[in-house]
Amino acid sequence: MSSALSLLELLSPYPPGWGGVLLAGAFSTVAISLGAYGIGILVGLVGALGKLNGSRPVIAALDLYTTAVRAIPELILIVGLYYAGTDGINRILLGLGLPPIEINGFVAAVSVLGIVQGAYMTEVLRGAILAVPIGQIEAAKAFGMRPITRFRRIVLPALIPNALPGLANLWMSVTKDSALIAVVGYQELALATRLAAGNTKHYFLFFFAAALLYLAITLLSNVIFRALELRFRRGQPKSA
Amino acid sequence: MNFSWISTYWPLLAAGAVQTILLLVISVVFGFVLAIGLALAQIKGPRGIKWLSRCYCTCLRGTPLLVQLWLLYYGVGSLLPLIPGLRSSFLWPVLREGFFFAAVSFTLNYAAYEAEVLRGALLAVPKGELEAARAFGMSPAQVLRRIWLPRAVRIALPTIAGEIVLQLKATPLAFTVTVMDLYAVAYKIRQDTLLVYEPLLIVTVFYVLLTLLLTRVFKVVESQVPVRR
Amino acid sequence: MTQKVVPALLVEAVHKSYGIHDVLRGVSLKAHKGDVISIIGSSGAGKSTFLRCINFLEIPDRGRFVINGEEVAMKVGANGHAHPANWRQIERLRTGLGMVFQSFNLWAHMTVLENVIEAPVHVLKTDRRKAVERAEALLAKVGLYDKRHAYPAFLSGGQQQRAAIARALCVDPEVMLFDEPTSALDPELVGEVLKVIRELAEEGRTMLLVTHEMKFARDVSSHVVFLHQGRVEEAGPPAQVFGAPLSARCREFTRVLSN
Amino acid sequence: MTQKVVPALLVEAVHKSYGIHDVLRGVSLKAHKGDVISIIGSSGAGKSTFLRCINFLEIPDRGRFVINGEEVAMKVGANGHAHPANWRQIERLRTGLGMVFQSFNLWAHMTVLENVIEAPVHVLKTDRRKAVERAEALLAKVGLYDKRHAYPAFLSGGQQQRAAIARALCVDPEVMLFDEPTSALDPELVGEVLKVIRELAEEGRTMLLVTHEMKFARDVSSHVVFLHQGRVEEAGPPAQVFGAPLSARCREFTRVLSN
Amino acid sequence: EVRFGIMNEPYPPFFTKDASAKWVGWEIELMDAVCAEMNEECSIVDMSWDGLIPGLETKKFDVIWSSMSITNERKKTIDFTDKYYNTPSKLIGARDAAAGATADDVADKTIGIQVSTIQSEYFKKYFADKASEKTYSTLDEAFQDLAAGRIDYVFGDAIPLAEFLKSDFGKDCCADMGDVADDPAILGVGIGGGVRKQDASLRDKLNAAIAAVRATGKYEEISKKYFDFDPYGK
Ligand SMILES: Nc1ncnc2c1ncn2[C@@H]1O[C@H](COP(=O)(O)OP(=O)(O)OP(=O)(O)O)[C@@H](O)[C@H]1O
Ligand SMILES: Nc1ncnc2c1ncn2[C@@H]1O[C@H](COP(=O)(O)OP(=O)(O)OP(=O)(O)O)[C@@H](O)[C@H]1O
Ligand SMILES: [Mg+2]
Ligand SMILES: [Mg+2]
Repeated sequence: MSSALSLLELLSPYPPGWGGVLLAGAFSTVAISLGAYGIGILVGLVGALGKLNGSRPVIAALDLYTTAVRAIPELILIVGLYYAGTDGINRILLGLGLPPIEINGFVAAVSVLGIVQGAYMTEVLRGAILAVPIGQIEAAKAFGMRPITRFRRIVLPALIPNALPGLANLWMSVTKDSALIAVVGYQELALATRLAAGNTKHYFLFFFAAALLYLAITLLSNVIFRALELRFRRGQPKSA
Repeated sequence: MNFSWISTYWPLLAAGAVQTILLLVISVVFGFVLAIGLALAQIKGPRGIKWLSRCYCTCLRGTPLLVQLWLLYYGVGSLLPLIPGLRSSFLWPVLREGFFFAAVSFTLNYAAYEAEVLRGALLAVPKGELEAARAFGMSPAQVLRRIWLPRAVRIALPTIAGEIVLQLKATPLAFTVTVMDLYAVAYKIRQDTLLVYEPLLIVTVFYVLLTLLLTRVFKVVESQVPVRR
Repeated sequence: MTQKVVPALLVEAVHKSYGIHDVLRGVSLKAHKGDVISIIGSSGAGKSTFLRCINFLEIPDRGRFVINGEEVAMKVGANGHAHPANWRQIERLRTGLGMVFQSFNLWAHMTVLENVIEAPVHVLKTDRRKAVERAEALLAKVGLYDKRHAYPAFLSGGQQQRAAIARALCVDPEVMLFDEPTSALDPELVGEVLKVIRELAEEGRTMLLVTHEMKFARDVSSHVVFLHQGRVEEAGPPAQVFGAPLSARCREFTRVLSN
Repeated sequence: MTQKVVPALLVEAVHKSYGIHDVLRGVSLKAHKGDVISIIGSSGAGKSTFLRCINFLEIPDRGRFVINGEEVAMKVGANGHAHPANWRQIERLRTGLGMVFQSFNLWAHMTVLENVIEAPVHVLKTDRRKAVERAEALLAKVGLYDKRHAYPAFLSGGQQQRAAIARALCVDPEVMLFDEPTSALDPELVGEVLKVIRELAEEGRTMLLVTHEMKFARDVSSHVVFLHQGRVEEAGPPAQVFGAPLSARCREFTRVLSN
Repeated sequence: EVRFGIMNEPYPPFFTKDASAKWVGWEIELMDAVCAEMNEECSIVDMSWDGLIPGLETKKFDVIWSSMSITNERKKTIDFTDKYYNTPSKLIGARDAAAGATADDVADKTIGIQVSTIQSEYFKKYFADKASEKTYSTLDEAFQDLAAGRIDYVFGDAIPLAEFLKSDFGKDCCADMGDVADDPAILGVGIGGGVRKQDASLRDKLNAAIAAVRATGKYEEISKKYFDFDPYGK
């Protein structure tokens, strides 16, 4: 059908070009990833602190969380939560004589990805906190800093350089994992690419274009991560 | 829950599990070695090498693993037969298989992620301890082997465990180049039977067991050097 | 010693063990406002551990603590060891306790100046400008004004120690805990620190001072405690401890000073 | 000083600056076998930097080095600063240079014993059993035998310092660089270390010793160097430097000792 | 209203979303015709393949209309309508291979087959003793490997295979090896709509509509736009 279109026309942002679809997909990818990443960081911070300072049952629960959630394929989590989960809730609601609710697939997928990210971040942050020299934390305690101040002023800035590489890696993976959201009917960059390629049979063109888009996302995030690292490594001697 | 299909499919499942483990072990072991070089190149290398290594890590982390795998398998792989004599050589049975390409591209990809983790951990080792090692006349290789790396790996252990689990979760991509790993077998079962959860549950149990084993091993390593908290 | 004034610091029968190793085996100490108490003893005797127990960086297994006239509420846990009943109280009391660590423990991600104003600004909520002013004055006093914008990793040992001293002084605490505050300092600077400590004592502040420099201890303190294997082996005014100790072990230990 | 013997250590006109800050401005020093040279000077004078330049942990901007009779090959880089021409040579020479760091720098992932045998076993390729034997003897000497299986993080300051001393002694180096090796030690242990240093000197080893303890410097050294603002301000036998220094700054600095 | 669940991966010429997010393809047009016949409002819910069964079961939509083959194994899980198309199976191979599609022709060779298709079932019954199978998740991947010489044949649905042979890529390398021997028990069942087991009335309505669309000639009219043969099969 579209074999008559030139390569440029194929990539044009207006239909029948597929550029717009790809860009919209890239935008969704970033949106989903940001959402999941944000949730992940919060969960990860709580998880890491819990693992380091929590009571025995808390630590056991968090161990279960990080082991299980990381090991279970995301697909089963999303499908399970979105379909079986909403089904279960609605059955309960029905039993109570209440109207069924509709959980937004986007929200469900982002939460699931966020919870999964959180499990990885828990471990990354735990390691990073353990690498902070204990003396610096003790000094903060000795000056009467409350736990929150202590964390905000001392532990956090000191752990960030240790955690950044791991966190950057997780960001890179979540931008790719967000492809899973297709399961609940959302279209992000990977699916958009397959659509364009499958429709036009220009596989190479569109996979290449998508790779460039992913790379652009990566390069931009790299700039941000490098800047953060440079900032938080100030005070450390240059080369080891 | 319906598990009646297990009796028909268990040989496939077992073979799939072996493929999964093989892919994981190969990519993690070789990837780790490669990662050490990449991380060091970024920390200590001369400018050109530093830049190359950084580019490598950015590109491989920045593009989907699937795309890399395809480039290797369909791109490089389809050029291989053009090399005269290769098709009749003893290597061909290996080079023809998707497994080889999956193993290579997973290794390259894992190395890029792991290099980033190691880079951070190497930088987190107190400088004084490295100086002490140098002051005793250790060669750079010895400093690395005896002090720098062991210290860095201990710092990064929790993150490394996470990266390995992520790698485990990436193995299903090998199916796109015809490797029937455990996940692919489950996929086939699901297609055959239209059961949504049961085949995935088998995969899940296997993944969880593998992860448990991994975290157990890492915990033992981690607890070898006590930390004061 | 039996005045009716409330002691600034009262510590009774502190016990602390790491595993089977009893580091402190019933150490008691009383300090009044303006007292400078030196704690001496051989390496590994438990001096640092004792200081760290006072501000609860180590949780003592047993003991009674009155800090700035306020008793620390303790409760006994399931394992028979005591611990603070209320961490809020500890955090509050700690603001009245300055500490200089044996290993300095400067915050590596902050410059010297930032290190010094950190607690005043973020714990005591002092006005930032005022804190900077005071910090700069203190840094000038310890001869570190030039280095105020340097990060700790780029300082010499003595400079780090001086920064740590300035940091502890800047919160203006009622009780100061010094863990070998002059170990990395040259004799001139030791003299300076001695002067600072005397001034503080005159202002009515209380000081606990772990040191290996006997001469320094003799010159500066109102009272000396000799710790040996986790027990107070000898205590009294410097003249007694250094001049005519009752305990044989103490006599041996302080002999170095006399010859 | 003009004997015909080859000096164990010869350092000439070392310069080192960090950015615009000139830390060493032409420091020279000569040490013969069996010499104990103390380097004194105020905090920040460049003492640690000087020691670190000798084993090239800091690369000096300029200078000439002869270590154990062997001249270090240097070449001048594009920026006008010199650096070693051959790092292999440096590595080899370093095995003959023991160092005790001001901040100890024990390897945190090894027990005390492992720390001590690390260099003998992996650099000098000594038989492991022999190294352990020797290490245990040294640890016993510094009173740390009981703690040989402890990790550094669980040691007191003085214990860490003793471990660092044992580690440096275990490689049996011709030249020892001590950066304030007694800063965290009590007087008795200082006496022990003094004894060890004397023994080593009698064995014909050479020692460079940065210290703030003037009495220690006077008692132990054959020669004293007073560093001031990156220059050698005064040098000579202890009797001269402490008794009748030529430089006014040195007189002022060492006055503390006399009163 | 009847909601149709369609896989969101492109599967031209049967169904795909075009660049303006409009659904197009033979199966879509057929769906419209069936809906018109049933007098129902119809809407499309798109899902990834993994979401289709749970989506059907949790009533996110009512019919799977996504080129799904009817097999006995699958009938245990969901119900199917009557078939609405059934394309023949085809064997293609490298240009220089000897033509022929019997078990002896493919002896000792490797055949690429898409996972869980009727061809895979057929292979098991007729070829498994002599030839070896390589499983692909999509036919496109199998084509690539065929062109690269990693496999000797691809056995699959005639329509995508023919399209591949027509493409620039397939023209040079590969050729039609002919049809395999028919086995109606495996190859004759075809593609149907998937419905929930308890939705018998909907299934009957769909069956009636499919029959009507075929009877009125509407089916032929739609098919002509896409194919030069009758996709309904025998
Ligand atoms: N966290 C710990 N775990 C186990 N043992 C410890 C710990 N901290 C200290 N110790 C041990 O407790 C003893 C007392 O240590 P402490 O630091 O109080 O000694 P110190 O009197 O300050 O000695 P120094 O003068 O060398 O600093 C030492 O033997 C030390 O090894
Ligand atoms: N890495 C560095 N970057 C910048 N300046 C440095 C660095 N290391 C040391 N300095 C500065 O060089 C000067 C000399 O430092 P050095 O450590 O040699 O002093 P020192 O004589 O050993 O003092 P101390 O007795 O306090 O240990 C100090 O002013 C210090 O701030
Ligand atoms: Mg101590
Ligand atoms: Mg120094």
